[in-house]
Amino acid sequence: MFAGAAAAILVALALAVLRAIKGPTVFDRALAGNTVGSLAILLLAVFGFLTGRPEFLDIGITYGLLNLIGTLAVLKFFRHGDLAYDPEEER
Amino acid sequence: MNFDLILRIGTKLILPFILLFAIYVQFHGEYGPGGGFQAGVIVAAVIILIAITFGLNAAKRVAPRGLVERMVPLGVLIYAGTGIAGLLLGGNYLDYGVLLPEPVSGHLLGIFAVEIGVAVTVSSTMVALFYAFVERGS
Amino acid sequence: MESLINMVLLTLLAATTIAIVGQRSLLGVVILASVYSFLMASVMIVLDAVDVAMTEASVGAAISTVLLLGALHLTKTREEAPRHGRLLPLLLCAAVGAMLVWGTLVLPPFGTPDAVIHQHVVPRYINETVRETGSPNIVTAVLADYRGFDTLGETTVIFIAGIGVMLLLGGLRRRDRAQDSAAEDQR
Amino acid sequence: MALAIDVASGLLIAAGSFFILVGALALFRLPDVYTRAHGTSIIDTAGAGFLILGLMLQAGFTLVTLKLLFLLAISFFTLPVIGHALARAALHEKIAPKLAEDRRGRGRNSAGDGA
Repeated sequence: MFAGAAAAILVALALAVLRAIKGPTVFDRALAGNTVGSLAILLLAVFGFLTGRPEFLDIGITYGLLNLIGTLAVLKFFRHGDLAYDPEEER
Repeated sequence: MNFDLILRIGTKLILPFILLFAIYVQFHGEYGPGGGFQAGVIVAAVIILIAITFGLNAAKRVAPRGLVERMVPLGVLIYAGTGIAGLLLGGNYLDYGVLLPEPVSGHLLGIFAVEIGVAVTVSSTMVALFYAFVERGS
Repeated sequence: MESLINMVLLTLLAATTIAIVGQRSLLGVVILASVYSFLMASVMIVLDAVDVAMTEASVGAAISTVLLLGALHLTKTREEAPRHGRLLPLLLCAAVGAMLVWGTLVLPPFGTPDAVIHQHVVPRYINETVRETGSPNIVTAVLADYRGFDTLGETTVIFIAGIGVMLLLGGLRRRDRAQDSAAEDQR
Repeated sequence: MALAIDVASGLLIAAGSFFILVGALALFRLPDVYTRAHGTSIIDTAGAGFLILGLMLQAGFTLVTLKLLFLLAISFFTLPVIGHALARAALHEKIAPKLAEDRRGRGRNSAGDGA
């Protein structure tokens, strides 16, 4: 059961990585990278159950919390060309 | 221009959880995965997320640049001070066994202090690097 | 199953690395680098290196991406085509890689308990850590207690590297200070 | 009872794996960014939700269940935010953007649009 879930997640991971490599625009790459992050979280959880030691979910929580930052940084950099751009200054 | 309303609200919702998780990683590092380095990186990530979502000035209101640049050597001083404390209490340098009457809790206290030092240095260094890059660019 | 997961993850790592090498747009390189760190942390999990996986996750997911973007902010976001031929660097990399692989041939197989490194101090760590330091996580105990000098050196290295980069980048510090104080006065 | 829990968690994990595969296929096959975002959201909601629910059934009432619950809550908080930001940014760039331009010119343009 866990093995099947792990295999499905691995296939999905391969597809997402291929999209991240192919993706024409930077948004495709960011989307695929985000998906790779969430799939890595799921793979981590399933692998913990697969080996019978599901105590290492802290790393998955780290992913889930920090995955936001990298994607947002890429998006903001691409939109404003500057990580310190502040919309408040425009009003 | 109210592009990022959902972004700001979501960030406001998730920020305290990231900080809480950083504290968990810091203090749980002796029993599970984690430790000072990871906790410091996560704390730095909080400041960087504030800077990305709310602008650099908001991040500087949270973590002023002078404070950050003073915290960079502070962590190393905490670490080395732990060793000197062991030296003053009659042990070797970085020998935690003499920090407390019974050695085991002394070792735990030493590991705790050392991890605090590592976390302070790592987080402040990351944030200071971020400030340096961004201010150089703009 | 673990070996299958390992093989798939390492194959994806190789594909990501080749894509990073062939990528011209540096934003794509940054995103692919974050993908690489995700996959690398998963490999670390499969290899039971939990603390390393957590470090890789926390650094690669957020900090390295942000710092690379900050570096891109100071430069162009597109890599120039190389001016000189690629044959010599390729041959050099192939030769160095072949030497490294040849060096790994004499290493003991992965995970053998009777390897030399597992004979010297590792049994004492495994047996005595909880009794001596009271910390169930042997990695933390070794890092912060048994090898405290090394960790002090690493912290000092982080400190020195940060100071160096700040000195390199903050060439205009005094004017920044003036502007900051002016901003403070305005508030 | 244990058998019932096993069957239920197996069904949930199978459904999660199915949705993960479908979402990954959508991410790989669909033509442009927004449709691919749809595939990603399938993975993030249906796939992760069913899979983590099945794992929680397997774990029983332990700390692992709590951590899985945190994981689910975190993914339900952050991933829609990321998807919204992605769609916003992709919409803000009118056409399929090329990365070849100089970044500073792009920064001025977008700031001008924002004002």
